[in-house]
Amino acid sequence: MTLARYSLIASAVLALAACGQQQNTEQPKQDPNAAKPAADAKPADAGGEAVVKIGHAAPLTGNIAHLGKDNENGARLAIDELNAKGVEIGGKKVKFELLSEDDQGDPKTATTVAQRFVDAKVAGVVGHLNSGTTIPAAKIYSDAGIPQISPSATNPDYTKQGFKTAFRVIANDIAQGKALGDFAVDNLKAKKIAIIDDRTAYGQGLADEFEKAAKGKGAEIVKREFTNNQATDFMAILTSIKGAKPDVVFYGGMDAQAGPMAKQMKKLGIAAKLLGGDGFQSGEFIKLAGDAAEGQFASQPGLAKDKMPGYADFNTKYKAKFNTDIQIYAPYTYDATMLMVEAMKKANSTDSKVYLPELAKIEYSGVTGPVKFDEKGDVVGGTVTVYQVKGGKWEVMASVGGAAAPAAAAPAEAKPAEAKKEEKKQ
Amino acid sequence: MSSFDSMKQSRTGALVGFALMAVALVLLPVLFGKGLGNTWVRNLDFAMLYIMLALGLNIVVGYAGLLDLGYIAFYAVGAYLYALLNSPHLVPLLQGTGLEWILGPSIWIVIPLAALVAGSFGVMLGSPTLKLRGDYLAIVTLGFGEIIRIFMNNLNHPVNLTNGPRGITLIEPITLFGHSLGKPLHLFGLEIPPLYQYYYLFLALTMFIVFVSIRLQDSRIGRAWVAIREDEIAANAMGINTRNVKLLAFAMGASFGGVAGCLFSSLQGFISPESFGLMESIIVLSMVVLGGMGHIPGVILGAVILVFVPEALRDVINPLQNALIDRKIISGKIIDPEVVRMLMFGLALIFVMLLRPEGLWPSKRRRAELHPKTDDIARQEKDSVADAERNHD
Amino acid sequence: METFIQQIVNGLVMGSMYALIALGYTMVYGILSLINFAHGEVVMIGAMVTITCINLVSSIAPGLPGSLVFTAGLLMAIPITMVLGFSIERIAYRPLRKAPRLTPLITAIGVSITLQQVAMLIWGRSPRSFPAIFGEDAPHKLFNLDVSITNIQITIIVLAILLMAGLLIMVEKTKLGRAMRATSQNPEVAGLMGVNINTIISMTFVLGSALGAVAGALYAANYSRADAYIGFMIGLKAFTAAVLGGIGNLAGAVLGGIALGLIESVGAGYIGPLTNGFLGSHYQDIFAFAVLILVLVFRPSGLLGERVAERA
Amino acid sequence: MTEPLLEIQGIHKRFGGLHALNDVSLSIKRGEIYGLIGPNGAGKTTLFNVLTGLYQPDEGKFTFNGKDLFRQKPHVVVGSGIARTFQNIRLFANMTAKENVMVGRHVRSGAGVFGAVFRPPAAKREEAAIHARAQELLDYVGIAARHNELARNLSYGDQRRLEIARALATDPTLLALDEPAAGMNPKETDDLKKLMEKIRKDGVTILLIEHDVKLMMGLCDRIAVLDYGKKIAEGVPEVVKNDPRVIEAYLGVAPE
Repeated sequence: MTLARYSLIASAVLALAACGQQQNTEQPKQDPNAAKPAADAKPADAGGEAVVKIGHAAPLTGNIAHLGKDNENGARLAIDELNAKGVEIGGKKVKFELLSEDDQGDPKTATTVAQRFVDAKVAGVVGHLNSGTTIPAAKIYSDAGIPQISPSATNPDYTKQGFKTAFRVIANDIAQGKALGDFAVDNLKAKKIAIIDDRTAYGQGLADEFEKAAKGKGAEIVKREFTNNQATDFMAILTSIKGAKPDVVFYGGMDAQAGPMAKQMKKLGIAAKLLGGDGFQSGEFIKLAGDAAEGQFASQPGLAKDKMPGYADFNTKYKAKFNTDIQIYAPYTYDATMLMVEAMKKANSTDSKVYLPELAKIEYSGVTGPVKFDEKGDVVGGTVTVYQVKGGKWEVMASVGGAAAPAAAAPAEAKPAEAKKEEKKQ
Repeated sequence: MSSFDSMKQSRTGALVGFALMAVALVLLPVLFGKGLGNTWVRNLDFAMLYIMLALGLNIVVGYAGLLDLGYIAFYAVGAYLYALLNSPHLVPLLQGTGLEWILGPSIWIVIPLAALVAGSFGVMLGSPTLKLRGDYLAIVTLGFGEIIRIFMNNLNHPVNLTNGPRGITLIEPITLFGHSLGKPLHLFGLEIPPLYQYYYLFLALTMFIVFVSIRLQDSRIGRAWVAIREDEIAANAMGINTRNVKLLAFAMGASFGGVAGCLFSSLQGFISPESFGLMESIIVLSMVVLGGMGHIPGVILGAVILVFVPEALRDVINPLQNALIDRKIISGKIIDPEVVRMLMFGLALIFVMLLRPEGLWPSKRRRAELHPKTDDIARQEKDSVADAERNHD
Repeated sequence: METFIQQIVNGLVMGSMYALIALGYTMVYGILSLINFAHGEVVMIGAMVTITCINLVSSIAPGLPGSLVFTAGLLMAIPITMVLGFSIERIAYRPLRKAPRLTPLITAIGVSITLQQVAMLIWGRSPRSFPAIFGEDAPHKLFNLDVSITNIQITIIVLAILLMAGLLIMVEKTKLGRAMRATSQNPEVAGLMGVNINTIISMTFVLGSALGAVAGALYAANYSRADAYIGFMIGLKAFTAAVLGGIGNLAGAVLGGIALGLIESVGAGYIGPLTNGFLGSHYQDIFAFAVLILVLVFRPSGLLGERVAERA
Repeated sequence: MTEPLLEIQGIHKRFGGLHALNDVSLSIKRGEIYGLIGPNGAGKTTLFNVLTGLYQPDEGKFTFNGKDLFRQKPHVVVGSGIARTFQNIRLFANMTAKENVMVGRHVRSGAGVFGAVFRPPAAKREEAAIHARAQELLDYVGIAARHNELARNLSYGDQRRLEIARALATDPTLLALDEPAAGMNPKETDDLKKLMEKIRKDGVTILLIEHDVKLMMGLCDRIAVLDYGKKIAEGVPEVVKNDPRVIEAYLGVAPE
């Protein structure tokens, strides 16, 4: 018994020692005052080059690991290109290094990861993927004065916390919900709408914004129902929706639910179209819904890919490098990384204190289109593209909002994306 | 008898031991911070939180023998209580009600309040259910835990109390003697960063909870809990009001959870219902079971292992796998460390129960109990169950 | 009115599946007084294996009729879950039969988590879609009303009734059934009378798992998907159904399953209007828990729970 | 004539179809040793459980020491001064002998969580008194030397004694013993008898169930006989012994 106890302690100590070592090789030892702005870190000299670290965080494990990896690839592509081209900042050649961490899509883990970046004295962070992780991590970056650009967190609260360091290059839920609301009323001529959400931060946020927009346009919300992100049976709520005879059913949630939902609507003989956000604008939805997918609508923030200014080029480079297809947000992480470095160049410093003001007022033309931040850190301008399933494939239907929409009273709109896929299921 | 008794036998030895331990605990974050980075100081903070949780659950499961699968609900109650009182979230709701004064209370009020409120939830949950037999109790507490989570996820309507799934942001750090733990503290020419301050605060509260646990264990109440666990019918027949004493265990355990929740909320600055799922309850249960039910040092060990090992694994597994993938040594689907981690919890529960039900570091009593030389226990339990059933019909 | 009838139909379909799964819980509980927490995961494995097998069969022999392919999938899934159920009992519960009650309950939770994670290792975390072997599952109109029911849903109800009737007959009429009843009444006496208790307990797990596999397969077919997470919630609800009907009582499990399906369906449909919008369908999952708690607190023997009282 | 210490009237207890106690009345006087005998299944233990609150009787009256204890919970019954032992020993097997007795003091002490944690002087005194009293009682029943053994490891006879000590720790006015001599050898039985006499001498009334008729006859002041849930006789041992109904009950059911 005692023996077991000791060997256990011993192995724990070994494990600790092992990771201590590992970390030491990867990063300079640091003083305990890690809460000091990482900007204090002077770029280490590496053979005449200054090494600047940029952090990237996303769930690299779990049910949306594929999206996380995609994000990481986007950032990696940007870093490699920058290094290949050679960037000079403050009169010195700079070599960028990407530190990628797995936040597991879990709020608590995200703060641990954020702390690791602060420890490692990164100059900036691209991430996180989910809103639930981006929000708590933002506090740590803000305390340390490290700029953070999320490629995919769409919860409006992220930029509402008042942190000077928080930015995103994607339209938030307000923008997408509004665009979808406009689309439902203007394009689909819906008068009676039923709304379902999956009680996740993403689904609920999107559905609330959609409801506001649709009501603003004069549509009637005939039912508001709810499910959860692990449910498969929607018969009860769909039956009560059926009784209300809506023209359109809006679902704020992910493809894993939207697919069966479309099927069950068909089983119940509900003729109304299903409409939703980027949560189910995916191949998975078509797979799960089968025939029932036909004719349903979902949006993706941003321009249609073929309308993105640099998409074709980016796509080629991405495929060549990673030998896989782009999932969703890689262009956004790519842009986020590029424009962060752009700000450093403009400020002529990799010190986050110095380049942060430049970042806030940057105007950058990226793969996903022009990027500019408003005073809160949200991206200005942009579009939401609505797709429809036709012949088993998503086809572009319309681009709403942003520059395309004169009625954009909403702060901007945006760029694609969204992220949400959220929640680690348990 | 508890292993703490052996300490009493040599007072000086114990004092020296305590002093060494105290110094080690004070220096620990410095060692971790210098050697491994502040991330590990943060991990230390979390270890303290989980120790508090595990000790709270230990009172319920370890001492009183009641399997509570919804324990994390009390953690959530504490966390939400702190968050609501220390964030701007309630401001619009309270405007004009004359109740604004409840916001931003002192930590001296909010922590006891969290203990009290969580404890009341414990009583609320326990009073209708405690007469149920062990396995029913387990599943009912599980249900209660989920109900509380579902309510937190949905109480943004009709009154926005919890902000629903989007959680509560901008939670203020704890302020102690006019100093906010969110800012570095300058003391005797040393600068103590927030994470360290949190560690010392958490350590102090953990110590207090350990102290309370030890004191309870060696008391009239603690003996009553053990007696109930051993044989509820006999305990009742010896004059113990089993219902009240069990409720007390629920309340005490819950109040520890409430305190931990408070601290979690303050450290994170953001909470949302997804942090309080069933899996968290099971993780805390795993800590108690792995370490040794009913034995304070064991439970602490269990919590420390289950906080640190996954963190250490992430330092090893992820980079390793990523390196292998990058070099195209392996490809395609890789083993997901998150799955490995959960698998670890699952297997730990099974194999600890099968091979070493008393846990890694058991109390002497548990060891005796779980390796019976005869079938006495099983027989007695059966009798007591039969009696209880009859009695409750 | 049509809406209400539709809700009843929905409830019956869901309830039939709960009932099949609840039988597994109730049989094990009747004999061992153990909540087999892992039963939900057995159902999930049954669903996943069925999907895999159907894909396999479809790729080897395309063009077979849907019902044949489905049967083939079931015939693979059932033995696999039987072996699984048998092993769970052997490995995780049998060694603990004399341990304090808490112990097997904790291993049961461990088994549940482990199976879920193993399923994720095998099938990944994303949902698997159920192949479209039945072609278009077009809804029929019921009684000429605007109430729909599909072939799969009809199959679910019919198959569930057949299986449940078969089980009840088996337990009442066969030698194995008598031995099971005897063991559940009093294992010691049953042992003295020459019943091999271990065999009976194993058989109970095997039978329950087979029913679970069928339920899992039907579930996957009905919702055209399954993933590693489905087992937990459906297991919990089926357990609730078993408790509602009176745990240990087979007919009770069936009744409880159907009752719970109806409560959930009607509840989710009408809670909004009934509470004037204060509560909505987001509280759908609470019904099961609320029923569970209320039954356990006020009528622990359930609707038909004679047996618990007798056993005391 | 003094008030009876314990009095029950017309007690009924049914389990489903089984009428386990049928209109049982009896009264126990202060200071006596009162025996309860009857063939197997006569309802002795059921009555015992009713008297100690473990079973709730269906109807009847139950007063003890001037208090109404009808359908009271066991801990209330204990608090009123009735303590019991169990036929199949039910000690807290993994607590030490002394801890077992200390648990018995629960009902006569009051420290709560605050007292336990902060140990104010009053709580300290109480705890010390609990320790002292527990040790004293172990000594009283003659197992003081084994105070630190786990109850499970005690010999059978010592476990019986420990159960008595634990019951005495509740300061009972009436001590109810359920077959305390079961499984004991003659020497142990004899010791037990002496112990019971000592307890009675110290002012505790005793209610006793026992199969050992010889022991009962020699020890009890009065005896009641139960058969099929009914009291068929009551009185001093000599009278009961010769009661034809008693003889019939015993011979008819279980000739000894």
